[in-house]
Amino acid sequence: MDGMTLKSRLGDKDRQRFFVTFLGGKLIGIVVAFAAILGPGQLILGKAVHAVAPNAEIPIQDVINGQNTAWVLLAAFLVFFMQAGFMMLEAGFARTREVVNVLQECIVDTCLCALLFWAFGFAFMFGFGNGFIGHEFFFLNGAQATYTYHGATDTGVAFMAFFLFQFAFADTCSTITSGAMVGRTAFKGDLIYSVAVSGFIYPIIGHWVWGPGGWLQTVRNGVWIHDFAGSSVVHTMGGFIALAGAIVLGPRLGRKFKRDGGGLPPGHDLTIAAIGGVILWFGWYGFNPGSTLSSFDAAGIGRVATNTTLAAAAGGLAAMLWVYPRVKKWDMGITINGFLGGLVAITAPCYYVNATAAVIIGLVAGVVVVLGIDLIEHMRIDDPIGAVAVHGFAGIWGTWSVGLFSNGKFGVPKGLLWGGDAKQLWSQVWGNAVVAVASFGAAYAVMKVVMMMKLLRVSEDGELEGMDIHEHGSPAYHPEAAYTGKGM
Amino acid sequence: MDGMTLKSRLGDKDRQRFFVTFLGGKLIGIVVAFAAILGPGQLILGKAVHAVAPNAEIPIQDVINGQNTAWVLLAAFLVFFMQAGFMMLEAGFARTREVVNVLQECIVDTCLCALLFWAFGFAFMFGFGNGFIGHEFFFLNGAQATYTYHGATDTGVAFMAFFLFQFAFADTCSTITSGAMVGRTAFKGDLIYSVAVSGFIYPIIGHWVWGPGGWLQTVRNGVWIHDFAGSSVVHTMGGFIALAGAIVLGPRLGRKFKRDGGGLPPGHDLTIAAIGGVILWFGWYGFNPGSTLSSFDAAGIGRVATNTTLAAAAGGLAAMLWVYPRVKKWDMGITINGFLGGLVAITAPCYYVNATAAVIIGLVAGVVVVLGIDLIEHMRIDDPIGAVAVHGFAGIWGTWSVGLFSNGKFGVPKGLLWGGDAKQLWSQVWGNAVVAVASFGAAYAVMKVVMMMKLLRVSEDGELEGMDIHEHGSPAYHPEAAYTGKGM
Amino acid sequence: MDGMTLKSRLGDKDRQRFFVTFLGGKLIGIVVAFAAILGPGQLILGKAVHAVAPNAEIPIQDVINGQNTAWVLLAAFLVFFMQAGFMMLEAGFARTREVVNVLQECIVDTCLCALLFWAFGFAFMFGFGNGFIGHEFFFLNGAQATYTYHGATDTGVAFMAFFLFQFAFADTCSTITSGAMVGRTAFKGDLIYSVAVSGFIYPIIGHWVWGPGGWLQTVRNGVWIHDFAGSSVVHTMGGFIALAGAIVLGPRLGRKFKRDGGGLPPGHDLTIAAIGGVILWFGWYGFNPGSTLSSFDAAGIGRVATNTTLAAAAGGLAAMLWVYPRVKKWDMGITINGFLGGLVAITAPCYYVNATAAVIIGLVAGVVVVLGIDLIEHMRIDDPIGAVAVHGFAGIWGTWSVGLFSNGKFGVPKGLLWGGDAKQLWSQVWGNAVVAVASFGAAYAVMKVVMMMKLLRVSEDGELEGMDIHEHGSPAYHPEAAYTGKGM
Amino acid sequence: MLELITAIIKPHKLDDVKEALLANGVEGMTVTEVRGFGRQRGKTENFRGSEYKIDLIPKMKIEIVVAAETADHLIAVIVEAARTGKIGDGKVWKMAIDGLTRVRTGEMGSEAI
Amino acid sequence: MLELITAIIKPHKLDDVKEALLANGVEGMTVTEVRGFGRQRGKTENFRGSEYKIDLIPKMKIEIVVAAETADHLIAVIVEAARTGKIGDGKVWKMAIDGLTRVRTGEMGSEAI
Amino acid sequence: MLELITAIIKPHKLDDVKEALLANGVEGMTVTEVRGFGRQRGKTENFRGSEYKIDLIPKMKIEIVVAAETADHLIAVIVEAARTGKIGDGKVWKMAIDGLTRVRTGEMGSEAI
Ligand SMILES: Nc1ncnc2c1ncn2[C@@H]1O[C@H](COP(=O)(O)OP(=O)(O)O)[C@@H](O)[C@H]1O
Ligand SMILES: Nc1ncnc2c1ncn2[C@@H]1O[C@H](COP(=O)(O)OP(=O)(O)O)[C@@H](O)[C@H]1O
Ligand SMILES: Nc1ncnc2c1ncn2[C@@H]1O[C@H](COP(=O)(O)OP(=O)(O)O)[C@@H](O)[C@H]1O
Repeated sequence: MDGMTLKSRLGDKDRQRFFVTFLGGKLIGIVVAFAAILGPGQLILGKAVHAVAPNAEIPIQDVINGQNTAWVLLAAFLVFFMQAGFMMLEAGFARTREVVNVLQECIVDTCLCALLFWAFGFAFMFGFGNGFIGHEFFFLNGAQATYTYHGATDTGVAFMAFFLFQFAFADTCSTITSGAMVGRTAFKGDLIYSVAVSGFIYPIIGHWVWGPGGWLQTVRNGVWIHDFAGSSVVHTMGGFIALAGAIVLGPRLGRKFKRDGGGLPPGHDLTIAAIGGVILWFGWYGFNPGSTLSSFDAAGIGRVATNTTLAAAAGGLAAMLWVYPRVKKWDMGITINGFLGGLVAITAPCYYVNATAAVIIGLVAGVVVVLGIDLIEHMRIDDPIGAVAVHGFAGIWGTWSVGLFSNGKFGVPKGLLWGGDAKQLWSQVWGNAVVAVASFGAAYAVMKVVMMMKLLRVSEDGELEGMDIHEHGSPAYHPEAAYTGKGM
Repeated sequence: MDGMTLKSRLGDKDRQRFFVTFLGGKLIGIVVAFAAILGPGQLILGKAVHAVAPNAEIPIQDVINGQNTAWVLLAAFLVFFMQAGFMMLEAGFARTREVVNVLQECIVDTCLCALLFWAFGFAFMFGFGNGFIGHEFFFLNGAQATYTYHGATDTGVAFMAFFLFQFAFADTCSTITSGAMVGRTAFKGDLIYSVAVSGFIYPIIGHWVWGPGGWLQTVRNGVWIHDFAGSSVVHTMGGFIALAGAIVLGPRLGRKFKRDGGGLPPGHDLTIAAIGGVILWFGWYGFNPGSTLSSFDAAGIGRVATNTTLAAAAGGLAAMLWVYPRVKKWDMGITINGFLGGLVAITAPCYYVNATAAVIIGLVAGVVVVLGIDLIEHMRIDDPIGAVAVHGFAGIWGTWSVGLFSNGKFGVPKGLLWGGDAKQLWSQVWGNAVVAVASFGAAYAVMKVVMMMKLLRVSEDGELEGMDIHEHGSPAYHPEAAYTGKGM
Repeated sequence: MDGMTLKSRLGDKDRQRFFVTFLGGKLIGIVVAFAAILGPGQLILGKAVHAVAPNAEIPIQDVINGQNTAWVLLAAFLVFFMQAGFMMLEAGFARTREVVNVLQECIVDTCLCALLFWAFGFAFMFGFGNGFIGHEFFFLNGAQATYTYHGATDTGVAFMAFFLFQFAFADTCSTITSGAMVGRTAFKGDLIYSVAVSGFIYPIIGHWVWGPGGWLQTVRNGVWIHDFAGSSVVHTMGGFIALAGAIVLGPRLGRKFKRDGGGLPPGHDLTIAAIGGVILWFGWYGFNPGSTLSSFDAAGIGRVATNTTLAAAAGGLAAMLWVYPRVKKWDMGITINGFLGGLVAITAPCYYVNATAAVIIGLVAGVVVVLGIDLIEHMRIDDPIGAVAVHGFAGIWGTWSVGLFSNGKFGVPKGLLWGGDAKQLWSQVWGNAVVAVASFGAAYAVMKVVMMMKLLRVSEDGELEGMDIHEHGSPAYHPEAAYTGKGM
Repeated sequence: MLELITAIIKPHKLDDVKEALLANGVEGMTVTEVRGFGRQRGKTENFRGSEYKIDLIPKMKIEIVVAAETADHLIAVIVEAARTGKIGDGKVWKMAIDGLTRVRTGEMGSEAI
Repeated sequence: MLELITAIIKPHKLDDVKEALLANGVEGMTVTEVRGFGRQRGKTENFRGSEYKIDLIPKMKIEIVVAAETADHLIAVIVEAARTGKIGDGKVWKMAIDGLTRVRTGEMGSEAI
Repeated sequence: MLELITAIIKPHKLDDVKEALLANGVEGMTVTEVRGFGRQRGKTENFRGSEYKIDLIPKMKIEIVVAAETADHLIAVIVEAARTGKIGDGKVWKMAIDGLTRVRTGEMGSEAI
């Protein structure tokens, strides 16, 4: 290898993934600058704080752990940032009088979710236990240096970084729910069901698919559901919990449905909603590429990121074009829902499919979202944000699409449409159905109980006055604050 | 240690932070934790999935590829996020009745651009072909592991990550255009010209400067235009396409120009505009530092990021102070345009100059933007966002500034003002002029044709009613949604 | 090389970019793909540009420097993005007539701060000099490849990346100030005091704690204040400068305080404020985890990120629940202030404490913020954003909490509540008090002088008309722009 | 003879009042967002943990130009549709107008309603 | 004698009407954003892929206090400037006012216009 | 007999006027954000480095229904509270109203004020 030019080396396909060799001869020592990894406690010292022993060794594992951890943390930050996107999308699509409520719910759900996931959610989901539930790592006790799926596979990701990434996912699931329940959910009810969703439903059902030893990974002779970043675990689940909530709550007062001569009340601020949508797209770059858990998988993160983009683009265009003949206008709301549907759908297959498949998956998802919104409206369910269609239905489609479009090169057998057999598809359908049914059922029970406790739905007067003033004591906008010392 | 399985190693707490040892004598092997790079298909397994063979080797190239790819992807995400910034800036500077239009154009242009760049834009720009156009990688076919400039230089960046980064750049160029055409462009016309811009004009002209074998790199005896991150390729081009669009469209109805006793109508929401501007600045940290394509170039990315900051800061202050004597007020709109001008200008030279030069380049850019806006207004061209001045004119200045201020240490000869000769400067001027003239010419032709097809400009009635209702069927704001079930 | 201490190695300039050597024995060859690190000047070439010499060596230091630099830069970008968060929070909490003023101040302060920090701020703070002030690196002259705390500890972070990170911190401090001075500060006065804060007060006092050889690191026999990411340096300081400003300015005209039968005027746009708050939380993931200066410290960055999250969550809930009995409403404004308080508090201890401590620190911080706001209101000080309570008081609490909760494993002795002695706590209290008193004193003097020059407070007419029109010539919102060519 | 009826009502009663008026032959109306107080004398909101009193509460103002002879009936219709029986329900008043013109056609008087 | 002229017009006609009034000697006016319907009876918008009907369309309300003798002329001026001939052009009406005061000076009656 | 007093004032004078009216026995009012010009004839703003003239300046419109006998006194109260002596202070006018109803109770006439 010596003596070869860079060019020849790089041009040589067989060597593109070359490994540095240390063949023969004695290697005396490789000295590594440890300074950077000895923690910043020392960084503020005005003097030298330590010396590296001679013959220090290369912490290759540290390079890997550091890089993976940084990648996963940055992805976690992006997923966290999706909260801002959800808040803007939901607030923008809501009516003026329920805006503070939407915002405050998202903020408080995030706070709750963090504490619950720390206390036991993470333990239920990613602790080892049985196929149904984990019971390790309560309050992050017993954590190791890196998360290893109970010794099965070292992610190379520092334990608490892995925790944060998974918290951000849990948080997303709980936020999706609130979107379908906008405008009539009492805040106390929101607190209660959020505890159930973030603390129990999401982590337990999530354990089945993603936890070490979850039962959905062991059924069906090794052909189990593959859900790369959560079309099922996060989105189908979020969407079906949302559906349960919207059904139990019933529609907002005065909400007339399409078949009764009414329709969805328009969002109060489409600027905020559109920016929120784009922030969600941006955050999805943490959601999907971050789910490799490793930036060493360079081809993988590139593929995931590009597939994510193409599906979103295709979904947005498909939804817009699908409704154009109907309304003869270029509807922005549906375009946003469409690209979000594309993002939801590609979330499961993003790692396993090629770009062409990503485009097709996105196109179909855009249409699924439109039809899904129509269906929900037809069923007289009041979902102000479209959470059920965007997350629930596109999540189903996305999970199935793994079985249809997997190109067989990345750990999942070839999909049906690329000439594979239907086994994987059925596993996807089955696994997704389990998730959907279980989450809907559990959420329906929880919501019903909270409803019966008279805590889920705000009083009629409160709803007419508006959630913001009734529950939070303040409208979102005080334009008169322009002129006077206080509210007018 | 050799011969141990990954599992046993990781299960052993005492070794959790193990260092690869190279103890005297022969190094038989370096065991690498491959787990992280084997893809996440396995991560959901409830059992150990593989053991590392003894004698595995260190994939140094993988460290490099992983790190570069992660860097470029994160940069691509930031550049993508600039869409949110552009949307907010453009929407905020627009009038209330054209806000949805602005937002929807940006969203749909992004969707279109992704699909076009995948289908052929990337092939035209970064595929090998001839000096004028590339024709490799249609639909990303024939992609290699990393992008290598046809074997010339391995970027160490996974192919699809490189694609995504370049898509985000293309998207920026197309979004700039829409800014100057706000308020009177029919949506169908927008779709058509966007296909031309994203699919053909940007990638083909871009190929000349950045593509493998582009002709602007070979003229003038090796002293070719250096445009580090796109003052010419993205911004001058975007600005001049915008100029062509604004000229062909003509001004908005009722728009009176300064010399006719009128002036630019004020933006409807400066809060949104200001935040959008800051988001653009933030996104620029992907644009410029990401263009190193490598985080190994630690000094380089630090220098680029700092230069970017200093030029923006100088541009904002310069613009604000330049207009202060005129209006006797601290004008926020011009401050935003000013720092954006600084960012545009530093985009070409950010790698090649030192901090002092960055400050000077920014100061000049701030003034260029103000004078440019005045000039465009004087020419009775209606550019609601200032796209021509900010991107077009500051882009020219930035491209030239490489020839003036390059410090000679980073691959470009010393600039004229630091004692170098004028050769590089002339190459910058020449190359930039080619880009400006070619993009203006091509865009002018396209716009004219679409205009003649009666698709570019909305009807008079539609314009008076407002683009939002006429083209998109909905205003941006529904404050009345506070009070009633539906729109009032 | 073996046997050399880290210090001597890093102090030796000739070796700063050292390559690990493989002396003794035969090194057969490790070929490294240099392409990626040779800068992008070459990337646009259509031909091979260089070949790697045989026997090239592994630049392990480059791997480390590249990774640390990328980490710190990305963190710096996130911290920069906090400007958008601050702008939204401050603008949203302000009254309609002072919104442009708030936004423009943040933008211009950022511009000013960048130029000042480049010119001398960084030199004062991070240059070597004496215990009181540094005087190296004016205009970034004399910069080395990486920042090394005057040779004490090589951060492995490229110099200009370290600069950018620290600039973003300085910028934060200056922005906090403006929050308490909203609505009545003349723009000229803002410019003047900002120069004092960003250029002198912050860097000089910051030098004492974080600069190489700062005096607060040497007092008290080696048990000095530990402030990981700036509860004291950035937040206490920012909060107390803000306090000085608010006191010197006096309240806004017509502002009646609680005990006089009035209260804080409500913010004009809580949507914008809430999103701004969440953006701040997001940006804090740069602030705290970035302060490790290294992503090699995988466990460290994970711990810091998770602690940051838990403290924020606890702070938000605590504040909301604390005020619930009082107002019988779920107050969103206080929830936002509460989680921000949690973030401020955890900033000092985030590296040194475990998750349980983080939750406790956050809970207490949430209450501190509420009581702090009450206290400031009771003292008839008009702080429209709550900067003093959130940054000043929670910053004090956070700094103290290191001495209470440090778990003793990460470079700081065990905290009092975990069974340690009180020495560290007293150092924290003492160091924090020095910072608070010094910054308050210096700022008070500066503000008083500017006030006496009649430049700090806007005229009564200007204040009644509103800062936006009076100082900036434009209101933030032009809804009438919906209907007419120009402003109505 | 024409009268201008002005009604100040609770915002969420707008739909009801509108429908009642349409059902009673009213063919046009103009609506404005206003704020006001009467016996209701404001209410309490809270911001960042403190309560404060707002005097002026959001209301909707409806204006309709009608033939004088239908005015009293329509006022009764409005009052019925807008009433919740709680404080803050609002006021309705009428004033004589001297002339009305439809812009589109130039028609005048009751033709123009 | 003074009259108050109230005109409801299409928003984009505001500039034209304003200029016409200025050209006819009017020295002051007050403008309010309102919503309304008349013969136009609302129109169709769409949101997230579905159409819905909005009854109340944005209009501008112009109020001017003028000397009684110029009122009819000014109404004609407004009607001409505001007319597009399409549905939704609006209405203009006038009412007698009993007294006018300029706040700055305390002048009363037609002095105060 | 009842009168409707309409006052156009500077926005920042709203609090003062409101308090003065309350102090003089007024028990209800309705406030609208409006824009207008009179002698003041607009002013200059700037945007992105250029000045432009705006004709219509933000004002507040206050409407109060009062007993006819108190009207002139209350107009004087408003004028005094709203005056700054600078251009743009606004106008106050009154008109007779033919009937007033309180929605909550259906009371009519001056009972309903
Ligand atoms: N005297 C008045 N003049 C003008 N508007 C009034 C007057 N009194 C009440 N209003 C308007 O009517 C609204 C409702 O009045 P309120 O006194 O609360 O109702 P009620 O006492 O009839 O239950 C107020 O918000 C205000 O806008
Ligand atoms: N009877 C009415 N009373 C009050 N306002 C009315 C009435 N009729 C119409 N308007 C106002 O005039 C506007 C235009 O009326 P419209 O009937 O559409 O115009 P036209 O029929 O004259 O073409 C409406 O939006 C509404 O604000
Ligand atoms: N003739 C008018 N008709 C209706 N409103 C008027 C008239 N003249 C003035 N106004 C209103 O009064 C406000 C203040 O008028 P302006 O002429 O500036 O005050 P003044 O001349 O009394 O100092 C204007 O902004 C406008 O809203």
